[in-house]
Amino acid sequence: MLIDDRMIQGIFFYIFALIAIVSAIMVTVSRNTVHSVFFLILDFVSISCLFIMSGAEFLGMIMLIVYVGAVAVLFLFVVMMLNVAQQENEWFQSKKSKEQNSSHIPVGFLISTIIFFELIVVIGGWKLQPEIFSNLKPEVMLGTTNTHSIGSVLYTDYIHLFQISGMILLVSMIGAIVLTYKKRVGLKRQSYVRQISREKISGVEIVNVDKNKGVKIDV
Amino acid sequence: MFEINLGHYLTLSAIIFTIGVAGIFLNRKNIIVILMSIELILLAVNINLVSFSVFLGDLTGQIFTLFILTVAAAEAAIGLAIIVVYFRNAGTIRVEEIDKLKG
Amino acid sequence: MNFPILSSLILLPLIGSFFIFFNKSSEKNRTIKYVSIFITFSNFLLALYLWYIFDKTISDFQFIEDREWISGLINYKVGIDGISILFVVLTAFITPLCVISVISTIKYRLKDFLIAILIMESLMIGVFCSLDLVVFYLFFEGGLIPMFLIIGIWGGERRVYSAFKFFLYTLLGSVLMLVAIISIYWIAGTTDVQELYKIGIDQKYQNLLWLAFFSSFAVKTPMWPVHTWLPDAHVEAPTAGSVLLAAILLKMAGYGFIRFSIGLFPVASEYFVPLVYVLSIIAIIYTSLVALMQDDMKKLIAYSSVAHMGFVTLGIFTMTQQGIEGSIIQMISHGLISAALFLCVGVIYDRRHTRQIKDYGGLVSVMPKYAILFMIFTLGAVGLPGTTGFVGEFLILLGAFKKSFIVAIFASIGVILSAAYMLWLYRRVVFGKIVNADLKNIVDLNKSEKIILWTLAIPSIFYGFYPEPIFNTIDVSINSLIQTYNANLDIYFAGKN
Amino acid sequence: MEYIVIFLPLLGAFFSGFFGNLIGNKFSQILTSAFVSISAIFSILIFYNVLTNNYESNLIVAKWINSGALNVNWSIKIDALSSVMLVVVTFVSSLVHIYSIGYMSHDPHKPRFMSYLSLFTFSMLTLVTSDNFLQLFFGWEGVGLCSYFLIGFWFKRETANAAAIKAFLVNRVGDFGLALGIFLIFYMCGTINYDEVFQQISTLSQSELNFVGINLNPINLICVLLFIGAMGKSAQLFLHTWLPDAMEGPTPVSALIHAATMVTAGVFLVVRCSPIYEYSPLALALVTIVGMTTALFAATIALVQNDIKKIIAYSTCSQLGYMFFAAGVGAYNVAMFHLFTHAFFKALLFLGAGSVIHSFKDEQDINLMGGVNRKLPYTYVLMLIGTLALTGFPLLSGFYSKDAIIEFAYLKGTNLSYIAASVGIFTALLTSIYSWRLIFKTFHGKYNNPNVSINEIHESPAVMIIPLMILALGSILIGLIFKDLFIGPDSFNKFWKSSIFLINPLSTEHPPLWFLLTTPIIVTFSIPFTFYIFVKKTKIPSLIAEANKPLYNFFKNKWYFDELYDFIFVQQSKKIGLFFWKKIDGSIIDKFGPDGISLLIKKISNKAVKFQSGFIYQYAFIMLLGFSVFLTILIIN
Amino acid sequence: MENINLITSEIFISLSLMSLLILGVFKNNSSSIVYNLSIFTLFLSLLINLNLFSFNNFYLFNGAYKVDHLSNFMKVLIIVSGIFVMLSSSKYLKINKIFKIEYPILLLSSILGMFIMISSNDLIVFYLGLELQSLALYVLASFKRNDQLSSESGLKYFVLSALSSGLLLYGCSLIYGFSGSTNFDQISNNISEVQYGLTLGIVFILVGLAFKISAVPFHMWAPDVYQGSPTSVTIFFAILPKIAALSVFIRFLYVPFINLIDQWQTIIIFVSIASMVFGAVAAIGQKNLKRLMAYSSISHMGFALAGLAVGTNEGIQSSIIYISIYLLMNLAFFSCLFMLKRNDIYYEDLSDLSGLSKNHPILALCLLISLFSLAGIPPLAGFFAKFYIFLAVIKEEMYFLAIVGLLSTVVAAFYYLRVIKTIYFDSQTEKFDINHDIGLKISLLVSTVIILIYFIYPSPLQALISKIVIL
Repeated sequence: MLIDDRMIQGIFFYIFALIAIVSAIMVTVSRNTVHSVFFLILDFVSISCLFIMSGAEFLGMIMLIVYVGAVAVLFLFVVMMLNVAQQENEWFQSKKSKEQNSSHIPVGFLISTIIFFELIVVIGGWKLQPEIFSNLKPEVMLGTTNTHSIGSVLYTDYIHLFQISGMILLVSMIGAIVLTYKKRVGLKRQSYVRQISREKISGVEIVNVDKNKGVKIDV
Repeated sequence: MFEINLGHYLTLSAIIFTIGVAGIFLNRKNIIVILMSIELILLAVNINLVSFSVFLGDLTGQIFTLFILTVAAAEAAIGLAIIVVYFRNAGTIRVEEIDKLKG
Repeated sequence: MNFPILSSLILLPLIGSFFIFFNKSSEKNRTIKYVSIFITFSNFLLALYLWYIFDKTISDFQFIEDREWISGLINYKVGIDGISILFVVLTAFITPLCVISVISTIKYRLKDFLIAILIMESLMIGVFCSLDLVVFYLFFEGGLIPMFLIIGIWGGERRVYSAFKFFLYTLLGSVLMLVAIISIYWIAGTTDVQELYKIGIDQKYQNLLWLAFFSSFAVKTPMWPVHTWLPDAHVEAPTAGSVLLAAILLKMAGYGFIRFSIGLFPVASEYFVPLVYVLSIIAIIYTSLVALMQDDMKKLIAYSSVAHMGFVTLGIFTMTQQGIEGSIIQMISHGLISAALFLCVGVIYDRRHTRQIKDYGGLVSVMPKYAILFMIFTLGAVGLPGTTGFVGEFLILLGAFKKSFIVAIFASIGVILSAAYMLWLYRRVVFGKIVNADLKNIVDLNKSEKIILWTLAIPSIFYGFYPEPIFNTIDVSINSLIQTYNANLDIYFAGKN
Repeated sequence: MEYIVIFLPLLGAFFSGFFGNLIGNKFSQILTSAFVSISAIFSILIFYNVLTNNYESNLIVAKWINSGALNVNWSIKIDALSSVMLVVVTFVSSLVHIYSIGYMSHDPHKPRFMSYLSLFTFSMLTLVTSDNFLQLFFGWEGVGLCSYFLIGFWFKRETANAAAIKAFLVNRVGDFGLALGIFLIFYMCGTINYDEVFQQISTLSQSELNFVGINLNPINLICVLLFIGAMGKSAQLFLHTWLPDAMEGPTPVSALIHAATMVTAGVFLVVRCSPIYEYSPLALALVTIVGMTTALFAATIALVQNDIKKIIAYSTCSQLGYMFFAAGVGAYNVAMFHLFTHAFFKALLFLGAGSVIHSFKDEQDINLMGGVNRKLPYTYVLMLIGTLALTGFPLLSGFYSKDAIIEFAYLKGTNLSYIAASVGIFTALLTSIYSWRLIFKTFHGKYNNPNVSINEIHESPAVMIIPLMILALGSILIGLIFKDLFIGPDSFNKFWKSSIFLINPLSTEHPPLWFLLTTPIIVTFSIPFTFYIFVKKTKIPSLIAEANKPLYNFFKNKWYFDELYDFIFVQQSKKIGLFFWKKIDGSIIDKFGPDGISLLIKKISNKAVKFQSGFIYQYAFIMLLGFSVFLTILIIN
Repeated sequence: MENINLITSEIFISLSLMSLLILGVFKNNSSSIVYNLSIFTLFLSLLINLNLFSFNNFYLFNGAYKVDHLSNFMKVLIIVSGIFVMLSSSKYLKINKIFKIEYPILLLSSILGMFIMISSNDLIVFYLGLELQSLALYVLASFKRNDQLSSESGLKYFVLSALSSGLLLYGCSLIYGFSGSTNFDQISNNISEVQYGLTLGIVFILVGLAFKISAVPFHMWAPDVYQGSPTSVTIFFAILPKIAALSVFIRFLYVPFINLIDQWQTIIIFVSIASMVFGAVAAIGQKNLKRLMAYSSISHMGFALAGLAVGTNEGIQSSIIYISIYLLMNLAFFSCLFMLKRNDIYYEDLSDLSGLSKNHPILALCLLISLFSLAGIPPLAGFFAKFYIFLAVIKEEMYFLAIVGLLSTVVAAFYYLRVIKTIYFDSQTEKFDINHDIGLKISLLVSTVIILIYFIYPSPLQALISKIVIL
């Protein structure tokens, strides 16, 4: 067989990985922030494909839904709203002074490369340790889907985490509202309470109108 | 080389992580790009966790990823909110101009 | 011990300071004045009573109070022996005088000053009583706070610089001591001084520990070359501050040398004797020469303090009975005399607001009483026989001579120099014609100044002629100290051979 | 009785010093004089007691310093030596007290003056009655202090103040030696009480001592050190510079302190320590050499001085030299005898000079005097007696003592002693010349003073003259009366007993007659000679001076000692002090110590704060930098 | 659930948090009520926690959550400081017009997050707790949303904190990958040999934790954020997250990775020394008091870490004592800062303190005590904090650390003295308001008095903490 499953998997892995890496780079270097966001979305998509490929389908899908559907769109929204898409400077270059560039880019790259190689060294040191497996709980139930097994532990063993994450979301909600919500003056809003509790008697008001003065009806 | 094993995934994650890191401190554009770089870092973490989880046959990693996703979303929301607030006050979100506090 | 007399000595001023703190602060409020005088004076009486009931025939610590403090680690332990009692009495003696001086001279924030002095007294008595290294350190360092404020708030023009220099310098010196104290705790298992005397400290640690303690005491003493804070601090401090500083604060270091350096680290002390000698000699001669050239009175006296304390360190490290007893007497004498000299400067400073020697001259014609007292103290500082200064210096030199001729010779040169700078000072300030017209209207000592100065003059002369009470008190303790010291050395050298 | 002798003067000093204003000038003068006089009477009684009953006692007044092996008491030791000193001190002192009543009549600070005088008397008494070296040292410094006070008594005069300090400091230098000597004694003997020390000396003389890397005989060293002290107090060569300057003080002070009593303390010390000195021929030789050199040297200076008091001061210096070389040749009793007689005639001379000065309204330059022998008859006669006694005119007291010194030096029979004897004779000649020069220039010749008209000159009051008369009587008679007692062949058995110790008894032979006659003849013949050149042909001295200009200036400027000392010690220590202060304290210790460090920390701080640039990317960068450093550390590990 | 009563306080806080939210939304102008009720909530949960004090080593949720003496004590510490923080800052909030219902709710949720952190025995729980508290803090930092400085500080804190938690997560993933578990105890079981992955993971996580307690070199945010945030938030920043992060530090280093102590000890020592020195040095030129306190807290955290670096129970206990006393000192200092108000404007510059002692002697005295205590001068409490640390450090013969630490104390003393100098030696300026509310006064008084009299009998705290035995 010329092309076996593994090889196909390998090829796809490389494709997605390449897309992911390139788009990750593009996220940071694009001149236009909107492009950055798009590259970010592309990144997410390719990674979620990788997830699905490696058997974590649920997470792959969630990634698409949460990240692409919500987070990236949020980014896009903010970028658009603030109208800060177009950048004046390219790459990593500073607008303020050219001297700053001369040192920080090489040094920055150097540091990143160091970190990168150290990570690689470490990862190379990973090996399966048999005693780890002996300690693992048999959580992956054979014959069930990934989603199903996740669901079954999520709502049992990890229910407290679920609750906590709920709290986190609540906090983020409160936070986002308290920070950005502005009560604008002069804006007419709907008041359900008033609408509902309105009674017949108060519906009509009789006003004495002075001559040539008019009536102010805005309440 | 087409044999895909954990190392490949981890390397990919390391690359993305490094890009994210570099994106944060090399960036001279606007703060939203930094935020996106952070998302990249989280993405790298997720790759790590998921691949470990898959290769160890243990679900904890995936659960962890799930919560990281949640938190990342919440974080993004708050972060963007703060950026908006800052923009309202300062009229800019260029990283080079956020230096009122220093010394 | 039924009645915790030492703790009462320590606490009484503290309570007094609380009382004053909660009193209304106003210029007319006389209560705080009376209270502070009353408190310090009764503390003095208490100290005298303590001296009276103190058993002079035994070398052990007496009036020991031992309470759990930091549980399992450190006990609050106080007690006195023949060495400490004198310093306690000295402290209790000087403080009321400071209070009186403050009351009559300080015009603003009197209340705060009184509080500072009272707290200072507590801490200083605590230093001399404590029988635990940590407790000692606590009191030792705590004294920095009130002193810093005293210099800083009521000081002269460069008070900030001086206060900072004083504080940081001494703090820097004593942090190493803290390390050493903690090390001792782990090496010996206790910081109880009495226990430590018994079990001793392993010789291999002694040198480093000694150096750590030395760094603190040397700064506080102060020894050359870490003396430069002292002139600045003295010059800028208000009179009462200088008095406290010179009379008591510096003594803490001398006391520490005797109690800790010699008591705990005999081998190291013996080892470092040359170092101490060299530094002391330099201090004596060097600072005497520097003092000669000063044009600021307080600075001159401050430098002379350095020289006098050089004698003290020299005497302590002779490890002879004469040397150590001489050092103690020298400390007491310096406590009385330098305090008085600073007061003397303070007296004219209050009137003329300058400390420059060249602004004075011929004071004797307008301030005869002042001239007499100033002369007495000048002579005391010179070390004239018949003053305590002589007894101290003589014994120190005698002790030093036993150890090393050269050292004694150099130190004796310091005696000559001290006469030179003190008499020259006196001549320029008091003698001569009145050149400066402003001085013509200067008034002589008022009542409180007279009381203070005479109170200082009388003991410094009395104990110069009849120092027996002092010898009587310290003799047994020092004898046993030296015996233990020599015994330790013998053990060490026996082990070495 | 001893207590009264010692403490009455102190009491007087106390009352007059602290309550002088309260009890009034007159009363304090009378009080102190009375107290000292009583004390003098009692001390004469004691002396008599010693003389007749061989009375000796040692009273312990109180403990003083009691530290370990060192046990020192306040004590009153009476023996022959101290009884002699008691008499000298109290007697002269009482006369000076009385004299001062007159002399200081115009001074506003009389009680203070009297108090000082009494205090001095007290100190001197403690010095001489001590039974240990420490109390001696106390008295030693005590008299130094009183001398300081009294020299600087006229505090408004800058010169007086300078002289006072100089006196104190030079004495301190001497005391430095004395103190070291005491330390060494304690070091060797373990005690500093005379009796105990003296007992151990003979055993010590065998031992050796490593001093500053040199092996020495401890006895020699002790003696030399003690002698340095004596040199300081007795104004011997090298440490003499203070004495002439000390004449800034009131004249009674000069008489009491700088002639009769204090300056002789050095001699007293050497005599007191005769049990030590006897074991140290080396030290004795040194004493002789210094003594004779001083005698000669001071005499040369006295020749050319113009200040009446300075001449007498140098003369004192010179006479002290005599005493020392007497002691140096082993004739301690002769030294004491000269001390005894000298006290009288030198006090007489000083007080007489004081009387002259008083009459001349505080004029001291003898060039501005002259021709007043009629105006001041008593003073003139009294001064004449003093001068005769000083120069050793036969049958006056100076004759007995001074000639005895020269004789004993001769009899000692060593090379050194021969030299000493000849120097003694030559100095006697010089002494005679300058003394008579003084007399002639002051009382004879023309009246030279432009400030005070001759008619204003009048004799001093009786209160000043009477003490002078007593002293003059003493100057005349003392030598004759006490000659046998002090220096007679069996004076040691009869009088001195154990207070003076001799290894080899003094030679009882008589020197040849020519030798005996040399001095009196020289002295006698120098009188007309001097009269001739200073009164008749007044040009001659100046011609001589012109001819030997360098030598004259050398003498005139006191051998340039002051300048030398000033240059070597005073200027240098000031320079060094300034250097230490500004350069080392200021520019090195502070600059590199506290100030330097704090400056450094501030600089670092500014650098550190620069990191805090406010830029997010920089913060992130530093975080990651630190992070990567940690990673690297771990990986390398 | 078997031991659900052990997390009563967490549950109580979350419930009351939500009900307070409802109350606040539906009732107009209910800020005060919500604020007071949340203080009350904290108080109740304090009582609950005190009740739990005797429980030790109880596990919940499959070992993911742990209740022991450490967690109980730290929670009590957090609640107490939370109560005092809230008590002291209400007036400040009112005057700065940020007295909204969200404020106490966010505080509560942050505290809840800290609780979770403290009790966490699992990486995921720990992460979620951390995020919960951080998210609330992001918002709080920029709570004064019309103020550029406040929002800038929020922004900086957010970006850097997100970065640090990214790193931390990466570390978590590595640890998970190399040990196969996220549970601390299991990790400890699974580690058989030293692996780069694990040590690297430790470093990653340490970065995150060090960031939270603002240790050098992860401190960069602290000065800016302290300065820019509203003071009421700064005091919160200065105290609470540090307590939480420190307990996680202890838990994280000493439970799963105690066997790797050789690996991380160097790093902790380095961080500790760097923090002590940098904090001391950099603070010298500061003019803004809040900024100054930021550097001061950096330095203090260096000391707390020094205790952790020792690797013994004494070390841990000394760190805990340190943080407890640190809490008091900061509380005292910031309470004083809240009093620097003139005509409804708060002052926070060093120069504003000039001559304070003449106008407000008592306030000045409190500042004096807290500053000297911060400088570690005996006999104030701050000295004992350092004393315990050095006691532990020297026991292990880490002299270098001890000496560097003490020398940095001297340098640090310099800037504390500078503040004191301004208060006491400089000429006086206008008076400040004296109409402080009772809560502020209480918190100032309590903290100052404890600092002052701590030395009389330091044993109780020590006895309490000596129960905390991790190893």
